Formats: sequence, structure tokens, C-alpha cells
Amino acid sequence: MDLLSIKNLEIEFPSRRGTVVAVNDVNLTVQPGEVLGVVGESGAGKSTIGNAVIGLLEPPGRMSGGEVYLKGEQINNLSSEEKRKIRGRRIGMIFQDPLTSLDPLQTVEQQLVETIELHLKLGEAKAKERAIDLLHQVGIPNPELRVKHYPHQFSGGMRQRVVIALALCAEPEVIIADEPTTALDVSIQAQILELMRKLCQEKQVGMLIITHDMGVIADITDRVAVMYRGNLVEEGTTQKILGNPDHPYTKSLISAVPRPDIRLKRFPMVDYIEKEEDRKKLLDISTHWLGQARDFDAVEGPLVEVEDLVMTFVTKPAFLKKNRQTFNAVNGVSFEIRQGEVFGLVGESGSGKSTVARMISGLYKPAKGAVKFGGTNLTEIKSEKELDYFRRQMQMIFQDPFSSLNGRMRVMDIVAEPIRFHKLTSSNAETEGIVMDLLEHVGLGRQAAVRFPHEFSGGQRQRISIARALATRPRFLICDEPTSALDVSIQAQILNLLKDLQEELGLTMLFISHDLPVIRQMCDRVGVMKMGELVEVTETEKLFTAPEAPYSQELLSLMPKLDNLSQQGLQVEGA
Amino acid sequence: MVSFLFKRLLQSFVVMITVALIAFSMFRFVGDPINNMVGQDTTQQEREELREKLGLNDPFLVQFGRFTLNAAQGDFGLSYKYRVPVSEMIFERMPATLELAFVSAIIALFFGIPLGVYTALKRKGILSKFIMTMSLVGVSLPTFLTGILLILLFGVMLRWLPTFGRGDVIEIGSWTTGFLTVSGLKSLILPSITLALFQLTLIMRLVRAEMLEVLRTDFVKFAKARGLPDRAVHFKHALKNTLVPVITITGLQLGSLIAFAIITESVFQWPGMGLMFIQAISDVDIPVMAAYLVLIAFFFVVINMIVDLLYYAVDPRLRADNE
Amino acid sequence: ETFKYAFQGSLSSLDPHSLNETFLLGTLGNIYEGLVIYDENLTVTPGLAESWEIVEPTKWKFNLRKGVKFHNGNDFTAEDVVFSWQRALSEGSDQKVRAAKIKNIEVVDDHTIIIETPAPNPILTSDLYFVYMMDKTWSEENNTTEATSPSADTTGNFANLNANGTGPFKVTEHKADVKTTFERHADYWGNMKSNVTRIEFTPIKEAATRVAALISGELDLVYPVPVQDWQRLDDAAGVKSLAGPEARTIFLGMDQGRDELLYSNIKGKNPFKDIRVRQAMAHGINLEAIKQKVMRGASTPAGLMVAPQINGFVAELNTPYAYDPKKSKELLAEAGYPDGFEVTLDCPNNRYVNDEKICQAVVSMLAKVGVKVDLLAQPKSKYFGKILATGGFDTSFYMLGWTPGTVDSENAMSSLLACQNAETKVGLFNLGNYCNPRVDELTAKVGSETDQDARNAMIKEAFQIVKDEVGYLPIHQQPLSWGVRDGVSVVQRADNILDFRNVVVGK
Amino acid sequence: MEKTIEKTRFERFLDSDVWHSFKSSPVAIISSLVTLIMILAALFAPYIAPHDPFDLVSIDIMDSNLPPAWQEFGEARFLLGTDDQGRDILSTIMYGARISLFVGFASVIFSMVVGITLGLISGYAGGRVDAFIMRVADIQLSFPAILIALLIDGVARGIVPKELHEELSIYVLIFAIGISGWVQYARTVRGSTLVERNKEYVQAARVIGIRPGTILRRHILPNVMGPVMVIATIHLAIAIITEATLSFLGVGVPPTTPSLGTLIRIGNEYLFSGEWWITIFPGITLVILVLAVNLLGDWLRDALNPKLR
Ligand SMILES: Nc1ncnc2c1ncn2[C@@H]1O[C@H](COP(=O)(O)OP(=O)(O)OP(=O)(O)O)[C@@H](O)[C@H]1O
Ligand SMILES: Nc1ncnc2c1ncn2[C@@H]1O[C@H](COP(=O)(O)OP(=O)(O)OP(=O)(O)O)[C@@H](O)[C@H]1O
Ligand SMILES: [Mg+2]
Ligand SMILES: [Mg+2]
Repeated sequence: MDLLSIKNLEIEFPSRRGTVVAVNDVNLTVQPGEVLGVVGESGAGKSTIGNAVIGLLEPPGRMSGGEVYLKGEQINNLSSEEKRKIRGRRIGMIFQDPLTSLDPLQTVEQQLVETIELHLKLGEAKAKERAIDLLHQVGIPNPELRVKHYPHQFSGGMRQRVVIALALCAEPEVIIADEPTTALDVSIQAQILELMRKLCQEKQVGMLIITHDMGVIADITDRVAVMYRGNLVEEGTTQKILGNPDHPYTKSLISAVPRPDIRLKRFPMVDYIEKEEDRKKLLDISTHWLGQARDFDAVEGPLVEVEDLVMTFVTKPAFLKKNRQTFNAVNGVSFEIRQGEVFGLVGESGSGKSTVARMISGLYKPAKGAVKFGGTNLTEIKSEKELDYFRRQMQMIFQDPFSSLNGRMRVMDIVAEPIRFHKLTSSNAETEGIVMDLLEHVGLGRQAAVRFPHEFSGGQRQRISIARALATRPRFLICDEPTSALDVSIQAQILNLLKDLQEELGLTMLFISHDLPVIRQMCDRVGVMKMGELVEVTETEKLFTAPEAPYSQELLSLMPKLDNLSQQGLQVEGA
Repeated sequence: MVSFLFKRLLQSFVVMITVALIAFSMFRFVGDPINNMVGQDTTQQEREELREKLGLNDPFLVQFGRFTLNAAQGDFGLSYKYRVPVSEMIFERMPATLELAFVSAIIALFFGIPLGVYTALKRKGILSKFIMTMSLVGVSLPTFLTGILLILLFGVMLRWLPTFGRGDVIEIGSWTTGFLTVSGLKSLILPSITLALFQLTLIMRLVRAEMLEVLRTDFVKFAKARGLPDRAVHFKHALKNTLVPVITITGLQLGSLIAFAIITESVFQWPGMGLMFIQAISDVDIPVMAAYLVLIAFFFVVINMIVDLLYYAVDPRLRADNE
Repeated sequence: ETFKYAFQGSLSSLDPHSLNETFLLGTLGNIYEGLVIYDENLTVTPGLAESWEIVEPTKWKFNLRKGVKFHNGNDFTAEDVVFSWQRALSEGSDQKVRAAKIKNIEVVDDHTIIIETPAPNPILTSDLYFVYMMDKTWSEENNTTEATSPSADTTGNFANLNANGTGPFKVTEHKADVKTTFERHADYWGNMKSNVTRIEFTPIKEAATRVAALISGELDLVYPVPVQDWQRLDDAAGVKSLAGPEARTIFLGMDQGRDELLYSNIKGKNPFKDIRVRQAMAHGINLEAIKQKVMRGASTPAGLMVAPQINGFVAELNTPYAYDPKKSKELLAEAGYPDGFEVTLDCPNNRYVNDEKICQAVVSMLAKVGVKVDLLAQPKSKYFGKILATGGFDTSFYMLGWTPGTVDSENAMSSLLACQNAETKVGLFNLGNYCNPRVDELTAKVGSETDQDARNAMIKEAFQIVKDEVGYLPIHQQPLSWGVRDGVSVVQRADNILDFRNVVVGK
Repeated sequence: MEKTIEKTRFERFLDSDVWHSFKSSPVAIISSLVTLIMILAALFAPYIAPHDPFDLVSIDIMDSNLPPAWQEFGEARFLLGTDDQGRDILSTIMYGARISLFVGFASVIFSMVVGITLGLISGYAGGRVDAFIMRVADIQLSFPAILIALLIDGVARGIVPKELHEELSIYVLIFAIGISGWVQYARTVRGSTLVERNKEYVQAARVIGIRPGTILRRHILPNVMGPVMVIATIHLAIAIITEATLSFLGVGVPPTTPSLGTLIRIGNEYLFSGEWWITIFPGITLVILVLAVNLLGDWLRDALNPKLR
């Protein structure tokens, strides 16, 4: 008997403007002890399937056809109370968006203990013990202390691990993991994958894992299903899919996987197009709006300099200052980014990468140290007007696409906002034209403009975020894991666009990522962070060939190798 | 935190002084106190003398200065009308008002929150639509009308409940309480319902509005995905996330219940501070008004301070901003 | 027997010299007593003085009652009379006007005194009713030899919250504005009808609540009851309304002093100075309609400034001006205002029975003859602050009600009819400054004439003049309106005072 | 899609989600219809009301306290009966509603604007600005509308010439009611702003360089409007009633031109005597109005929330 089986699943989102069929006639099965990988285009309907299985489709979404069986028992037509009993206990779910999946007002401990007590019927003390143990298992350092913290005190990757711990805590029979490792560094990722694998093997748990990371697919899955536009286009053993795909879409996907071993000038891309009108226009930056009118002052020396940055968080507020517990998330970080350079920042999850990015963009005020832009110390500028000039040159793509978009604005207004604000166009019609164009270039299509953020998949939202960042025609772009939620082919497309911008216009970037192959392809120099400190800053190639710091060496050794990847149709440009 | 409290305390003095200042500039618009202090036979000259003696002819800054100086020494003067120390009067009235405000706040919260949650969950249900509509009938009828209608129904027609006053009270130290006698408790019912009706509707609607938003968030979905029972999802996770506006409004409403439950107190002849205050206004009893307003300012500062502290207690994200 | 009642206002003090207010004095009249008291019909009868005689025009001899005991057991003596008089004259006292009618008191013996007045005073006894007798010893012991003054220091006055009189009831508990409890004084000197042993008084501000409390059986008596609720009371089981005429006359006053009206569109002259305009006003108001509709038939339309209970009342002058809008318009046209004129009517809205409603009705009646009246209705504290001397008589048309405290026309004449005169302190409530030298003269004479017939003739002459000149626009004597439980018998005195002596509670 | 750019505003509106949600919500349609009818009836009272109750010449005290036409003693002239001065209740409701609606809406809008603005600034700026605004709010809270009305009325009467007093009184009312209501909004908005301002979408806007003012208006405001709408719609009833209370103090409209609230207050005195129609009919009118406005507000709040569609 199949552990989990999905038959002819069909899901649609009806709306006034027509019905979006998100999933169309999909059949999947998971056996006990088996790991099924689901890959596919961003927006293909992968998360929707996961939601449907546990019966938490968001309205107006509804299952318009098909059945779901758990151990032969049909579960999609159960009463809501019976469904609830299955959730968490028998089917564990890890949602795609770790940053918003946790209740902001309760400590991690409260949320863990509550779930453990409910499902395992343990006493409070036991449950607490188990909570700490779980955190330990998912690689949260210092779990005894951390367990008392609130979600906002965790980094993106750490929250993701808490979510995993929550999903695993009742030892369910089936685990549905929606991009569980996107925000994790390779070592933690390896640890988590190991944990999951062990669960599957020892407890005969079945797992459905949705991911864009071919490394993860190669590492953990037994079988792989490939989705495209709501349809299941191909299914087979991992070996088969990665090594010898049949469907042209799968082929195009595999070809776009960034190579960890050598640096290519551009990301290889094989466009898979069903319909001719979907073909993306090639973009000529020299004539395109994005490339025009850059009136920035020339800068001598490095564009961005970061000097001895320190960021202190209060982790336990207290009545008196001396009883307060504080913690330096970033501790004495200095580096510089030259003009036209892409500076990579890698490192342990929770090591302070996002915090550095936020300090540079002015969102956090450093406790100590200085951020200089073109020689000007930004931390000292007081007047808004003056800062404006620099802000226009600087943009940021946030790590979490779910919360960085205002849910009450339409995509059109979100992307147009920076253009309108900086008065980069002369008419509204022009602005709207540019926004449409940008949306197309990030692969969303024009019809996205009138929708609201919550109507999009994770990857699609990330693309909105990217379009918004590009809309100001920035000189310096801070990218906090810009593409981790994207499928590799879209990723390639966007990274190529960034590369073009960099080459033609000298766009400077701070590029934070856990994806080492991407780092290798994108960055000129890399800084490696661990526990709030910069342990190594070096040329990218040097890092990959001869890492110096022990931590760097460890990181690289854990990088998935993807040896057996199909290399069909892949032409190596430059190198 | 200590410095937070200290700062607030300091600010509260400024607030109270400002209130006194505004109050003094206001009093001459309320009417002439003399007419309420003497009979109609009293001669004009005597009236003038009295004005002079009371310092009513002094420039208002002088009057204000005198008030602040005396107040600083704990002396708020004598009520013009009752000729007893104002502070005594206020403290005598305080228990009645506080008990009433407390009971109605409890009623409002006790019913308002669950009903708000219910109507949010069953947004389209018939019952919740009915509740939403009925709650409005309660607020759109003026308090004096609902009060009288309640009296008519329960006091006059059914004769179940007393129509006025506090019933028998028991003195515990300097506090008088109606909680310990049957007639005291019975007397509480109608006025507290009258007062609570409005608060209840407001809280219920606020909770509903906020719940609707929160119920769509990812963490609620994840809580459901973990299999948590509905009660935990709705009350522990969702509800808690709606609390900031609810706390704000509850705080403000509690403040105004304590300070200005004027109409309810008059309709039920509830011997509380609101009634005293409205009487003081109509009698132009300046010392009572002045002391009372300053006291109320203090109340509000304290209540709002508690509200702000509750924000921190409820929402850890705000704690980092503290200071 | 216990008797519970409610009134709209509160008992602000227990000090008999603190505030000259009908309700306060009326209530304290059950605790304290003066040398004389009023009976059911407002006739002066012996109180703490058994008898008196006028020995000289300015000297009265009073024989004090013997064996009278204060509530604390002390005896009442002549000493106490002197003390009380002096106390009434003290700084904080609001009885100074009455006390000043006495120049000196000579103690003949413990129970005989001679009171000397500054001038012959035919109505001295009426003034003495409200000068209540306090116990000298008690007052000295408790350091309350002066009246409670609103301007005193924080140290409260003992007599303000405690009482010790000779009256039939003593105070056992007093919470100002909340509740006052009385108990029977066992050693009371007099005989009284009342069988009540305990009385509870609660102020209830809202009329509806008061009425509800009566109907629901929680109270035995409430007053005032809105006139429109009488029917309801009479229909309800176990309660009834108790109505009667009050000695208060409600009237409108017109500014006849200023050369230009305030708040008017007529500039440079004062229409009210023209008698034709005043007549037009008088004929333009339908008093019968006000009685029928606003007062539910309960008032007595008036043509005179004093009520029948008041000494000096002239029945034939009490016929109101006839309602004749046509004539009214003609008169206005004659006076040069064919299109009428504008004026603002100042009106209280919580002082007299249906005050605001009467004003509204008047405004609409006058509109029909062409006088456009804007109505400014305000609560009494703002209202009196505006229209009285303290507000600079800031009005050109106003409503006022007057009960002569002495139950004598002289009081109305000197307050309302005499020309405003700050020095002689007359006419101070003559807010519109109606002024006629003959009336002035008569007022002065009436004040000292001891021959009743001559006096009444003078009063009549004065009233006749005022009536002819339309100095005021009397409206009606307002009704007293109480509600009582069946089985409770009380006497409704025309001065709206509840005398506990007359309260009998049946089954 | 290119066409959207050329669409007129009206076309865009017809195409908007709000309009579509409106069309498909019977509650919204009915409640907006009711509100509209009431507003129109008030606006055009002089043309459609059977009598002019504010014209003193036309009312007659002898017609007072007549019951509704269908009752014994009722007269056909006065469908819903008359009040204590002989005014036709139906007409007085229409005329009175003009005052009440104007005062109600104007004062609620006034306090909303002031309160929201200050609340946003306070919550966003924090620190001293916040402390200052919130302490001003505390001061404000200490004064009930009654006192504020008396103060403003006094001051206004002092500085404005006497002829203008009557026109002025209604603005005094609006100002007094409005000013005593803003704190509710300010504190609510501030509380929510404190929470919202740290969210990432706000930070994203900050990184773009958007001015705090614009961030507050475009980003935070829509996200904190939920509770504001709840309070505002309920406040409408309060404002209308407060107007009646204040008019009693002599600061508002004169008794010869009663508003809806005043009519209810006056009628209240006749409840015991059985003349229920004086208070009940205007009371029902007020209840219906408040109901309609609130239901409309509920609907609008849901309709403006993209996630609830
Ligand atoms: N509430 C909604 N209303 C309308 N369309 C929706 C809604 N939610 C999702 N969709 C659409 O459904 C499709 C599938 O979304 P889903 O989140 O399942 O994608 P996904 O495969 O998980 O993508 P990603 O890899 O980017 O997370 C998308 O095209 C999305 O636009
Ligand atoms: N508001 C906060 N209060 C307390 N601690 C915080 C806060 N924000 C971040 N931290 C802590 O600071 C550290 C660095 O966080 P940061 O988000 O910069 O990590 P990161 O390197 O971006 O990690 P990831 O790759 O997982 O996103 C973490 O340990 C986190 O727990
Ligand atoms: Mg997804
Ligand atoms: Mg991060």
C-alpha cells in the first residue's frame, strides 16, 4: 500500500479575472522510507500540492478534482476535526516561508512545547527537554538559551530550522517539506538532510521534498517528479532524471544548474518554451531603460567601505541596564567593495550576514563602526535630503520575499513606487510601461501587475522584489539570497541580467548566498563569516581552489558535487 | 524600565500641571459659581465680597498658581457647594465608580473578546451576522435611552432590580463596597450592563476586524498544520496577535469609564465620581472640577503607561525599542 | 415606620446658615427650628417662641418655649437665640439679609427676649421662620460658632456635616449628595401627625429615574415629578400624583433700560421702551395654550407678579392679558415695527418646570406676530451667570421665576419692581430695569408700613401701575408636582417644602 | 493591457475589485442605499418634508404631542405624530438629520484626520515626539467633550461678532466633538504603527528612500486602518448623541431647531407618559443609520483587504 498517494489532483484559484488552474491532473505516490523530490518551475504549483494534501489550501483556492490517500484511507474528504488530527501527527508540514511561519509573539519554546505536548502527550518538563533536543538536532547552537528567544531574534536560516524542528517533533508518518533548506548554509543543510534521511530510513517515514536545489535532489531523494505549469511532466528515479532526462523542460532545467567546478561567463540557459509567445525578449541594456540616465558622481577608490562594524542586540530586556543580556551579532567586520565588483558574503546561517547588509542599507544603526559610500560616511549623515542621494544609488533585495512586500498594494504599485518616488520618468504611462517590462524580464508576465502579492508563489514574489530593486536603476545592489527561492532556469535568467548590468553599467553588488556554485559564478571576491566575524576575504577563485580559514575549508568540503548531472546541450562559454 | 517609569512620572507632572492650567482658563466659561453658592436674597455687594474672597476676581494665572501651590501641599480646597475638602469628596466617591467601571470592563471583555473571535471565524454565518447587527443597536441607542429602557423593563415592569443607587454598601477601611451585599450586587447589574454595552460592541468589533487579518497569516496556517486544536490556534496564536489595538482601546475606555461615566451614573443615580463631576460642572464648583481633572489626568497617564507596558509584554518585537 | 423620599437636588450642607436655598432650609426645618414656624397653609404659628407682641414699632417681645431640648439633650434658652442670630450674621452666613432685619436682641430672662428692628417691620415674623436656632454650647464645643463658608480653609466646619437642633428629627447619617438618614427626636416638644421613625433621603437627579423608583415601590415620595408623567403615576398601581399651585410666579422680563437692545436687529433704539411693543408682546403670548399643552393644565396663568398665597395678592389683577395676535400686530405696526424685530430670549433649561419648553412655545407664538426671537437656552449656572448683575445684566429678554421668601409682596416689589439701585440694594433682580418712580416710592413705604390695610392698598396700586405699563409679562404660577405612594399622606406646602411633621405612613 | 493606461478613472473604478465586491454584496448595496436615502432625505428636507418644523410661524403648540396618524387622536397631517412643541416628527427627523449627519460626519472625520496623523507620527517617530504627542493625548483625555465645548464656545463667542454666533455654534460643536475624539484614533494607530514599522515591507520602502511621510501614508496607514474603521463607524453614533448633550448645555444648536439627537433626548422625557413616538421614531432612524454605516464600514474594510476577497 502506498503511504501517501495523490490521484488526479486538480486545484484552481477562481477569481474575477478568470480561474488560475494551479495544479492539473497530478498523480504522485510516496512509499514508506522513500524520499520523493518535486522540482519544477517556480509557480508551477508545487507548494499548492503540499497545502492541498494537508487540507490547508488558502481561499479562494479549492480542490476541483482528485483524491488524496494516506495509507489507503482517503483523507481529502474528512471532517475538519479529523483532518486536524492527521496534521502534525501523521503528516508533518514544513512551509516554504520560514520567516512568517512562526508566531511572532511566542517564544520558540512555547511553540515547540505546545506541539510536543499535544502530540506526544508528554509532561511539560519532558516536552521542554525534547524541545531543546530538537533544536540541537537541527543545528541551533546553544539551544538551552535560544529556546527562550522569540522568532524575530533568529536569523532567516535559524527560523527555518525551528520550523523543521516543529514539523518533525511529533514524528509523523509523512513529511512534506517545501524548500526546507533554502536559507541554510551547506553544513547545516547537510546536517538537516542527514536528519531527514535517518528519519526516513529508521522510522520508515515517507517524505515529499520540494526544492530548487539540485544538490539536495541529488543528495537525498530516491525519485523525482518534475512539474511545469501545473502539470507533472516527468517522473523517475533521481538517477534517471538528473542524468538522463526525457522531457525538454527537465533538460532545460538541468542545463541551468550552476556549476560548482568552474566559473562560466554567463549562466547556461536552454529556454524551454511551450508556446511561442512566451519567449522572452532578449534585452539590450544599452538601449533599455534600465541602462539609461545614470548621473552618479564618479568615485575614486572603493564604492563601499565597511569599517569595524558592530551590531548589538538585546536578547533579554531587563529593568536595569546591567541585568540586560546583549549579544553582538556582528563583531568588528571590515571590508570594502570596489566599483563594478560583486562582493560575495557567505557563511554560517546566523553568522550576521543579513545584519551586515541591513547596516549598510541604513536599516540598522551600527553600535560601532562606519559605513562609507563613495568616501562619505553614511552613519554620520543626519539630514534625510542628503541621505536620499545615496539611497537612490543603493538598493536591497530582501531575504524574505513574503514579508517584504506590502500585502495591500498591487504589484504594479509596488514595483512602480521607487520609480515614482525618485521621479525617474516623466509620465505615469511611461512608468507603467517600464513596470510591465520589468515584470516580463523577471519572468512574471504583464498580467501580474494587477494582482496582489499573496496571489503569488514564493519564487514569484521574490521576482517582484527583484523587479522593485532594479526599478531605481541602482548603482549598488545588496542581494540577500536573491535567488534561493527560484528555480534554476529563472535563477539563471535573473543572474544573467544582473551580470549584464554589472558589465555594461558597472553595477556594484553585495551578494549574500548559501549557494556556493552561484557565488562562484557571480562574485569577484568573497567574504566568509562565522559567528559575527569575517574569517576570510579573498578572490572567489582563490576561495574555491585554496581556502585559507579552516571554516572556509569545511564549507567547501560540504558543497554538493553533482557529479552525475546531465551535461547534455550545455555549451561552456568562456571559462 | 526604571528610567522609563521615572520619565513617565516626570511627564505625568507636566501633564497634570497643564491640565490644571487649561482647566483654569476654562472655568470662567462654565458659568458663575456665585449664583449657586448663595440664595437669591443675597445682596449684590455680598456676592461681590464672596467673589473677592474666593479669589475669583484674580487673573487666572494667579488663581492657577494658588491652586498649584496648595495642591502641591495636598490641599485641593473646599467644594463651593458642599463646603467639605474636595479630596475627601473624591475619595468617598471613588469606590462606587471603580467598582462599576471594573465590573463593566470585565463584562465587556468577557463577552466582547469571545464574540469577536466567533464572528471573525464564522464570518459568513447567520448567527454572527445577527450578533454583529444586534451589537450595533446597543451602541446607536443613546445611553440615557438604554438606561431608562432597562430601568423601565427590569425595575418598573418586572421589579427584579433596583432602579437607582448602589444598594447597601459595606465599609472596609475607607473603601465602601457593594460587592458583599445582595442589594449591592443587584444594584450593579443594570448600570454595568448599560456601560458595558458600548465597550462590548467596540471590543467585539475590533477583535473581529483584527482577527480577520491575523487568521490569514502564515503562522496561523502553520499552527494549523501542526495539528493544534482550533482553540489553541484561535485564542493562543491568532487572538494574541490582535491584542495591541484591543489593549489600547480597552485602556482608553476604562479610563473614560472611570472618569466620565456621567450619563450612566446620572441615570442610575450612581453615587460615583462621574455624577459628582457633572454636578460640579452644573454648580460651577471650581475646586471640585480642578482637583478632579488633575486626578483624572493622573489616571490617564497611569492607564496609558500600563497600556504601553502591556504592549511590551504582549509584543516582544517592541521591546527592543523600549527607550 | 420608615419613609423614603427623593428630590432632584441634593442636601448640600447641614449648616442652617450656610446657604439660603429653599430645599436646604426646608429640609433643615425638620432638624432645626426658628422662633416661628409655618403651618400647612404657610401661616405663621408659634415655634420656639410660644407667643410674641409688638411692644414698640421697632421692638418685639418674644416668650420662648420652655422645656425644649436639643437633640443632644441640652436645653434651649435665650442665650441660644442670641448666639444663633449672631452666627447668622457671621462671615460665611447666607442668612445675613434675614439676620440683618434684627438690630439687637435683648435677653430679659432665660425664656424672654426683646428683638429690636432697625425700622418698623410688619413682616418680621416671616423673616424669622428661616433663622434657625442652634445650641450655643454644642457649637462652641465643636468649634462651629461661625457659619460654614465656601471660602474657608480646608478645615471643614463641624456643623456642615453634623446637626443638633430642636426639631422633630435628627440626622443619623449624612453623605452629601448621596444619602441622608433621619431619626425621630424622642424629646420633641411638639405634637405632630407623623408616625414616622426613620427617614431616608436620596437625591435623584434624573426625573425619569425618580419616577421609576417611585413606581417600582422603592420610594414613598418623590418630587418634582414632570407634569407629563402625572397620568402615568395615576394609572400605575399603588402610586399617585400630588399636585398643587406653587407660590412661584414665572414671568418674562424685557430690557427697558438700555437705549439699544442687545442681540437685536434694531439699532439705535430700544423697542421695549415703547409701551405699545410691550403690549404687543403681552397680547402675542397665548398663556392658555402654554397651560394646556406645556403644563398639561397644571399651571395657573397669571397676570400678576405674585401668587395667591402671597400676602398682597390682588385677585382682580391676576387676569392675564388677553391673547390677541391681531391686536398685537397692529400695535407693533403702530409702534413702527410692521415687520417686527429680532431679539434673543435667554432661558434656563433646568431651573423651572418645563422652562425651556415654555420659552420655545413663546418664541413660536411671537414669531406669528412678527417678532423673531432667537432662543438661547442654557443650564442655570451659565444662565444666571449671564443675566444677573455679575454678568452685567447681559440680556434683553429673559425668563425668571420668583417666590417671595417672606410670603409677602414687599419682597417681590423691592426685588423685581423697584428701579435698579445699587446703593439702596433694591431692584437688583429687576434685570430689565423697569422703572417707575411711583412704584419705587410705594415699595419703600410698603417696607415699613405696619397697618395691613394701608399696606395692601399701596401694594395694589403698585401692581396696577406695573400691569398697566406692561412692566413684565407674567406667565403663570407653576405647579407643585409630587408623586407619592398610596397610603402615605403628606402635606404639599405652596413653598415646595416637605415638612416631616406632616408625613404619615400607612400600610 | 496597454489599454488600462488610457482608461478613464471611472472605467477603472468600474473595473476595480471594490466595485465588483460591492455589486455582489447585498449587505453593501442595501446599507449604502439606506445611507444614501437618509442623506438625501436630510439634504432635500426643505423640498420633500411635509412641514418645515424649523419655521416657528408654521408650528402651533396646540398641535403638540399628537400620536402617529394611525393611532387614536392621530391626525393625517402628522404621519408620525408631533413633538412637545407641535412639530411634525417626520419632518423634524428629516430636518434634524441634516444637523446630526453634518455634525456627526464632520466631527468623526475631523478626529480621524487629526488622530490618525498624530498616531502615525507618534508611532513611527518614537522617542520624544512620541512622548510629547502621547502626553498631549493624556491631557486631552482628561477633558470631557462637555468642558471642551464650553471652553471653545466661550472663546469663540469672545472673538467672533455677535451676529455670527448662531452660524458658529455648529462649528463649535464639530470642533469640540472632534477634538475630544482624536485620542482614540491616535493611540490605536500608534499602537499598530509600533508593530508595523518594524516589518520588512516598511524597511523595503525605507531602503528605496521613501520619506517617512509617504511610508506612513502609503504603506503603514492601509495596514492600520482596520481598527480605525471600527472605531470611526461606531463613533458616528456617539458624535450624534454628544451633539444632543452639548446642545442642552446651550453651546450647540438652539432648541428651536432640534437635531435628531436632541429630539431623542427631548422625547426621552415623554417615555413614561406614553408619548413614545417622540423618541422612538428618531431613535429608530438613528439606529438604522448607524447600522447602515457600520455594515458599510464592515464591508468596506473587508473589501479593501486583498486577502479577504
Ligand atoms: N491566492 C492565490 N490566488 C491566485 N493565484 C494563486 C494564489 N496562490 C497561488 N496562486 C498561483 O498558483 C500557482 C502555484 O503556486 P505555488 O505556490 O504552488 O507555486 P510553487 O510551485 O510552489 O512555486 P515556488 O517554487 O515559486 O514556490 C502560481 O502560479 C500562483 O500564482
Ligand atoms: N532583532 C534581533 N534581536 C536579537 N538577535 C537578533 C536579532 N536579529 C538577528 N539576531 C541575531 O543575530 C544573528 C545574526 O543574524 P543574521 O540575520 O544577520 O544572520 P544571517 O547570517 O543572515 O543568517 P541566515 O543565513 O540564516 O539568514 C543571529 O544569531 C540572530 O539570532
Ligand atoms: Mg512554493
Ligand atoms: Mg540572513
